[in-house]
Amino acid sequence: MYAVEMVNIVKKFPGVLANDHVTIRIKKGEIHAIVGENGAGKSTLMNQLYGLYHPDEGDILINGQKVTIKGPKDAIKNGIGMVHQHFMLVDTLTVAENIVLGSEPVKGLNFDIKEARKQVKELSEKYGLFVDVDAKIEDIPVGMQQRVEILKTLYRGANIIILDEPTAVLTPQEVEELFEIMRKLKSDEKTILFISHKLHEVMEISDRITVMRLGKVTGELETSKTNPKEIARHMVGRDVVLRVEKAPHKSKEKVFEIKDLVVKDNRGLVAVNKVSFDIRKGEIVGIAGVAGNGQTELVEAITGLRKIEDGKIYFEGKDVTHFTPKQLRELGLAHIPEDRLKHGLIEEFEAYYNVILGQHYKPPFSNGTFLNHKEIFEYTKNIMEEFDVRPRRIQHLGGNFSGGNQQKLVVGREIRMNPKFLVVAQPTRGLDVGAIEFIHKQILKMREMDVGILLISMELEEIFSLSDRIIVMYEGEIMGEVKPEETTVEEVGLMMTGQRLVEARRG
Amino acid sequence: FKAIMVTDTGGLGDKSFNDGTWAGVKRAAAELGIDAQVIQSYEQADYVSNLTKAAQEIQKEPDGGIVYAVGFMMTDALFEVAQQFPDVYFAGIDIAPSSDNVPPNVICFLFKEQESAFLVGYIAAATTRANKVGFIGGIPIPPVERFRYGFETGVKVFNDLHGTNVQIIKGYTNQFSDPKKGKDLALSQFAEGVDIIFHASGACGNGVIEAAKEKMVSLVGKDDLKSILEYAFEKGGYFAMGVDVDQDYMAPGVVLASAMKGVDTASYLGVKWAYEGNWTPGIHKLGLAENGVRMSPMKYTKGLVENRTLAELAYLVTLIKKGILTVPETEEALKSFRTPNIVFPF
Amino acid sequence: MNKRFSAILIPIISVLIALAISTVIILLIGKNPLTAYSALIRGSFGSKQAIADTIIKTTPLILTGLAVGFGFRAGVFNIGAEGQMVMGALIAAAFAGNFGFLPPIIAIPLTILIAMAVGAGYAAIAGFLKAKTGAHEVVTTIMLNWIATYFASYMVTGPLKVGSGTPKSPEIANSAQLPILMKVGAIEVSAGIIIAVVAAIFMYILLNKSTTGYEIKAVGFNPYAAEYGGISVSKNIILAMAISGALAGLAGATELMGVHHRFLGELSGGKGFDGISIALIGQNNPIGIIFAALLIGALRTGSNEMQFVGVPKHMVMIIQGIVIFLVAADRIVRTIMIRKKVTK
Amino acid sequence: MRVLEAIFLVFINPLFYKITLTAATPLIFASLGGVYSEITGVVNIALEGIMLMSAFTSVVFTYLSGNVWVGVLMAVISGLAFSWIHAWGSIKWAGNQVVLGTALILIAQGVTGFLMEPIFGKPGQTDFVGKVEELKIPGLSNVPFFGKIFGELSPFVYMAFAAVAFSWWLIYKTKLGLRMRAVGENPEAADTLGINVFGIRYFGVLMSGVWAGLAGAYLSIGEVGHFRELMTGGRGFIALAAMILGKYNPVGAMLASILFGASSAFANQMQSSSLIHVSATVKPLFDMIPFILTIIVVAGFVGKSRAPKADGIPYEKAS
Ligand SMILES: Nc1ncnc2c1ncn2[C@@H]1O[C@H](COP(=O)(O)OP(=O)(O)OP(=O)(O)O)[C@@H](O)[C@H]1O
Ligand SMILES: Nc1ncnc2c1ncn2[C@@H]1O[C@H](COP(=O)(O)OP(=O)(O)OP(=O)(O)O)[C@@H](O)[C@H]1O
Ligand SMILES: [Mg+2]
Ligand SMILES: [Mg+2]
Repeated sequence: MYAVEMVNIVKKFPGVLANDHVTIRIKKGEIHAIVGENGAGKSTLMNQLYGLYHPDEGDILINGQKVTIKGPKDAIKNGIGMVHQHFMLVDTLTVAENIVLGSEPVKGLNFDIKEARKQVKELSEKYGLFVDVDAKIEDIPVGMQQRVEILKTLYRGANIIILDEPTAVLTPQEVEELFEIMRKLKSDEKTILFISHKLHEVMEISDRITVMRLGKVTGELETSKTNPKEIARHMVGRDVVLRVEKAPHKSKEKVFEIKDLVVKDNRGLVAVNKVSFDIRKGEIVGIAGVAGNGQTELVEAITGLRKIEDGKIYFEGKDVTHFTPKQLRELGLAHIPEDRLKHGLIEEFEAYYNVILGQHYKPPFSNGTFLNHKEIFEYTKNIMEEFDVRPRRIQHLGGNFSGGNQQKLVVGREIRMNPKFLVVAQPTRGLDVGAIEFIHKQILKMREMDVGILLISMELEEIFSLSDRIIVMYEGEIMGEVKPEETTVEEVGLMMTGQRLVEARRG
Repeated sequence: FKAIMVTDTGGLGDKSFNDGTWAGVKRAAAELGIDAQVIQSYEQADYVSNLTKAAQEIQKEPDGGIVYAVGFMMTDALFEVAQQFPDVYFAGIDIAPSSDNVPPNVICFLFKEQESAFLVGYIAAATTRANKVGFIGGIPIPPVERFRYGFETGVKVFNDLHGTNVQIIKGYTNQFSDPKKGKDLALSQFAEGVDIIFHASGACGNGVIEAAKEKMVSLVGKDDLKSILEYAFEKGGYFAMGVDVDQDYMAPGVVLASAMKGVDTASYLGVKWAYEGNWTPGIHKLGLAENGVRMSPMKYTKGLVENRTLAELAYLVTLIKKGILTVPETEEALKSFRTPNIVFPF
Repeated sequence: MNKRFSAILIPIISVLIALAISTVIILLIGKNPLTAYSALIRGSFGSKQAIADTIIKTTPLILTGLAVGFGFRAGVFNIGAEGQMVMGALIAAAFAGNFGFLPPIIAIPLTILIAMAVGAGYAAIAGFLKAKTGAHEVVTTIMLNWIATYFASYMVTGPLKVGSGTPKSPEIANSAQLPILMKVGAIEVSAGIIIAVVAAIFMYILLNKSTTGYEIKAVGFNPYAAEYGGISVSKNIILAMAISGALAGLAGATELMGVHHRFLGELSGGKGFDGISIALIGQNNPIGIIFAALLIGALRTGSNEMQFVGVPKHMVMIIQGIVIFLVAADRIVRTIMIRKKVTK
Repeated sequence: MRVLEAIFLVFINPLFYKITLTAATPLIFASLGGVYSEITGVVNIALEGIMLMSAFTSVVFTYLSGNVWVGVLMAVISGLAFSWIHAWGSIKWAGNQVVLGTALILIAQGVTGFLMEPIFGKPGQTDFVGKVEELKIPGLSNVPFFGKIFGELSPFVYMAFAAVAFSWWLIYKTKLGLRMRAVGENPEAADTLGINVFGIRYFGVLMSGVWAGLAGAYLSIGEVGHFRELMTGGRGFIALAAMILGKYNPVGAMLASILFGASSAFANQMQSSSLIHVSATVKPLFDMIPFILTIIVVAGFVGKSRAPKADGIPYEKAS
């Protein structure tokens, strides 16, 4: 018995065949993973199941019955719920309001907020999905936002739940929690469609796997009978190196140092509390930590985007504490930001203007007054070539690139600045394995070139495989500093939850 | 023969010089059996081109015609265009040339607004029981200001002749088209203790009149002419004074009097003179003596004013007509104005 | 459909639809639509005089359109072009009255410069408040418009008043008046139109070729990314408002120096507001703005001619309104065009 | 210090408060209209035009029927109809909302001017056609001070405040209000929950027509009893500012409107004060007070007012 069957689905976008006769069958009560490169057509397929897009050809069957899904309303009626790749939450409303939105409990003429809170609380307890019902979405961390999204589907009584890349923004702990929830849902007879780029997650949680590539299904696998290597080959069409090799770090010369740094967050609370560390030439220092423990503020302070309350920052020995982003860039700082749409890119700018952001006023791109478009175009072509940005069109608008390609554009821009010091935050969020491999290689190349690198990532795997030293942050403070080869994921994990290194070592 | 009138941006429906001019032109046209047409201006930049087009239309007529430029805003445009078309008659209403040598094809009609305003000022001073009267102007442009000079002079003369101390509160709406603004300003003046307000503020004045009516009706408790007049006779009340035309009809019993301006008379005369070839170019200032301005007949409210006051007023009118009493026309003249020695013959 | 092609076609079809709608109204008031429309065309392009009129009306509209359009490109909604235009012209008039001793080569640029500087400064108030306190520029510029109106009214009925007629400032010195390109009777077309076109070219270069334009656009599109890229957000917001205000001030200057030769109470006459629709019809593109201004300018000029055949001026406001409406909701027009094609 | 004395006298004068209320009333209605439209994500710069249309219709129908309440009703209906055009252009056809708004203002000015002659036989302004009577509260008028303020007030004033209370309830306490706010902030999210984004936006814009319609009716048959071309005098724009100043919240918009009403009442009262003697030419400067005050308030005390995230952006469904 299949809960969902999508048969011979074809979906075209102008110039793109996003789904090319895709057939996928999901058994009732299973966790079914869908994997594939960026742009393979996974989200498009799911959006059709949820009624956001309409297939050009093909049929959708729910519990064996052929259905037409005209819009989300129909999907909800058919017991389908979806957690979108980009969250669909109303920032200014509370958690409870977001969850009940569209099928609100009422009392007389009034919206019954009490009842809403009660129901949400019950549901949240039943599935162990902890949320703060009265908090506004804009004030809660992404992990909780994710739980809100899941609660939204449960509140509507969904039996078929689509999770489109739910783990891309979660910490390992949160991923574990999510899996716990998914198992609970599964034991509750719910069917789950799970999209992820992380093969180990897929291996851990799914029952079956559908692999997509270039709009087509390239493989249907039983999880228990396959391995990551095989999946990756189906996805990318070649073997992928998932482990990186690097020579040990040697240099002793400090390139960057912060001392007793204090920074506040948007609400005016201390987010970074007396943090000190340094970074040497050709060294990658990784900062591990659960999101919301001051990493974002730390990066913003270091790169001149946030006011520094107290403490000092030195760049090659020079005090740069209150420097503007421009001054810091002049000295040789580059920054791959965690939120590429907020800081990294100007969506309305063409690729060629995005590529010069930060150096736009300097030769050869400008003579101080006028831009030199010839140089800019040439430069952009080179970067797109070197970093394999697709489509290879310099006039393509920043916002129209896929996420992976946006990231490549930003990485290319910052690396080609020839920095002395590089701040890299969440560099591979939402990217497929091929792209991750590529970006990791680029970061290591910078290390070879003696650039000091600060890496912030919630992916412990990424931190472990790239860093020379690992610093763990918790509630704005440093819990300890370790070398990857001298520690374990468990130890770092303990520090991420607030135990100091000594305590963690003690067990 | 044809008469074409070009309005200023206020356009028809201003209940003031545009409407008045058009009424006079139409009357003349009907009497003389000629064509009359009106062109409304959308913005300042239209004046020159509309006047030019009008003059060109006239040139097409075998026996010529006259172009009217209405409103002080068109001063410059009128003289520029008139020079280009010496064979076309031009008449300016409320237009004061900057120099005295007006081209031979141009007549400018100006009004001695101050003279009619003097009369209503005198009535106001005689009628107020609060010893405070108000003036509300639109934008302080010359005609508005002339109304004020006259009103202030009327009050002053009454004070001087009768030993009273009636004060004047003055305000401006700074525009002519928002009745609510006029109403709010009038209510503010009433709140300051004023009981009669004279307005020279275009459509804002509708609001002034409405404010007076509202206050009055609330005092009287009834909204019919008889009750209002009975109450007012006994205890006074709140009044407005109209401008340009007889505004009695807007709130019978509440509009005490109006300072009227005979724009239609002027425009009527202009067409007639041009048609009959009886053309005297230059500036024509029309005052009480020329029947260019007057006070409304006070159809409803005459009974509220003492007979003696009306008689005094009639006498003052003769003094003004004879030129014995000159109502100030400028701020300076107002400042230096001293009430002459007037002895009423009764 | 070709993008450039439809950018031209849509306004044209919008005009045709608007005319179709107003045909009904004209018939209802018992006039002949054909006479009315031939008057409209005759009045806007039919003679030397008509063309002169159209140019005169188009000039300030181009400049206010550029002012608002520049603001939009920089992410600010400058609803205050009206006030900036008034202030620029007013202060320039106050100075230029005394420029008789200067030769035109100095007096003209100087007067322009004053108007632009005042417009810029006045707009920069709103820019500064937005950058420093977050005060919304729509609120502040609306307020500044009123302040400018009342201030101007005060100046021309008070300190700057001359003569006994129109509230007006003294005539500016001859040497500060713009040279005349074309004279048809009393109608004088000044070099203002050249200034407007140059301003459009300037805006094009500034926005598309210069580093400053790059920074201003970056801030307008995404202030966070701009800041990240080392661009000062508050400096550029103020600068963008100032440039927008300078263009509005320039509109005041051309009206002052090329048309009225003195400051008059109604000098702006809503042209600052017209700038909003012109900017958006022209898609905030300098060349587009020139044509949008020409469209509105021609409609207004033609409307005066329509009055000679008995169609009141309000009719033209309605036509203009419908045209602007249809250009804004261009999909209506596109849908109609596609349907036409299908049925063919 | 005569000026201080004059200011003091203004504040103890009950009529100052009454004029404040009546000056604020049209702004409250209109800014409320703005709130409804903009929280659902549609910029409504057309308020000025809607008000003008309704001011006109209410006078026309009062004139034709002889009953002011018919006029009020028709003002609301014409507000609905006129805002429907805005909704149609900006929601159905995804047009640029700001341009559509300016177009509608122009159309309103044209249509009202154009219809004067055929309906009333003369252009410019109508005669007095009738006015909504003030509400007299019997005992109240004898109460010192407050009696002077509330003893006789136009029912519109009470309606305005009732409308604010109603709107606050509707927007923050009902399911519809929740959906309105959701749609203005994130229409995609609302759409994925099966909410009819277009429907909600239509509702918001149409309601803005209702309120702006009442604002227009108040200006004509509520206050002066006749219609005059362009009689709204830019209040639509001031209401827009009040809405932003009030942070897109009905209560905030009301407070901003009152601030504005109070400062213009203050300016009027000061220019009418017999204690301070200023020359006539300086009087225009008094009219700047409300605008300067507003700038000071918005810059000094209010700070950032955040528009709903999707405000002004047409929502387009994917296919
Ligand atoms: N509005 C648009 N106009 C033109 N091209 C677009 C548009 N939107 C998306 N694209 C194109 O679609 C492709 C992918 O878009 P999308 O954001 O769906 O990527 P994706 O497949 O999710 O990839 P990733 O995971 O890397 O983000 C890109 O090649 C982009 O150029
Ligand atoms: N709205 C759109 N307009 C045009 N093209 C689109 C649109 N959405 C998706 N596409 C195209 O469809 C392709 C499939 O995109 P889709 O988002 O389904 O990929 P995906 O497999 O979900 O990728 P990712 O892993 O990055 O999420 C993209 O490459 C893009 O070219
Ligand atoms: Mg996807
Ligand atoms: Mg994607």
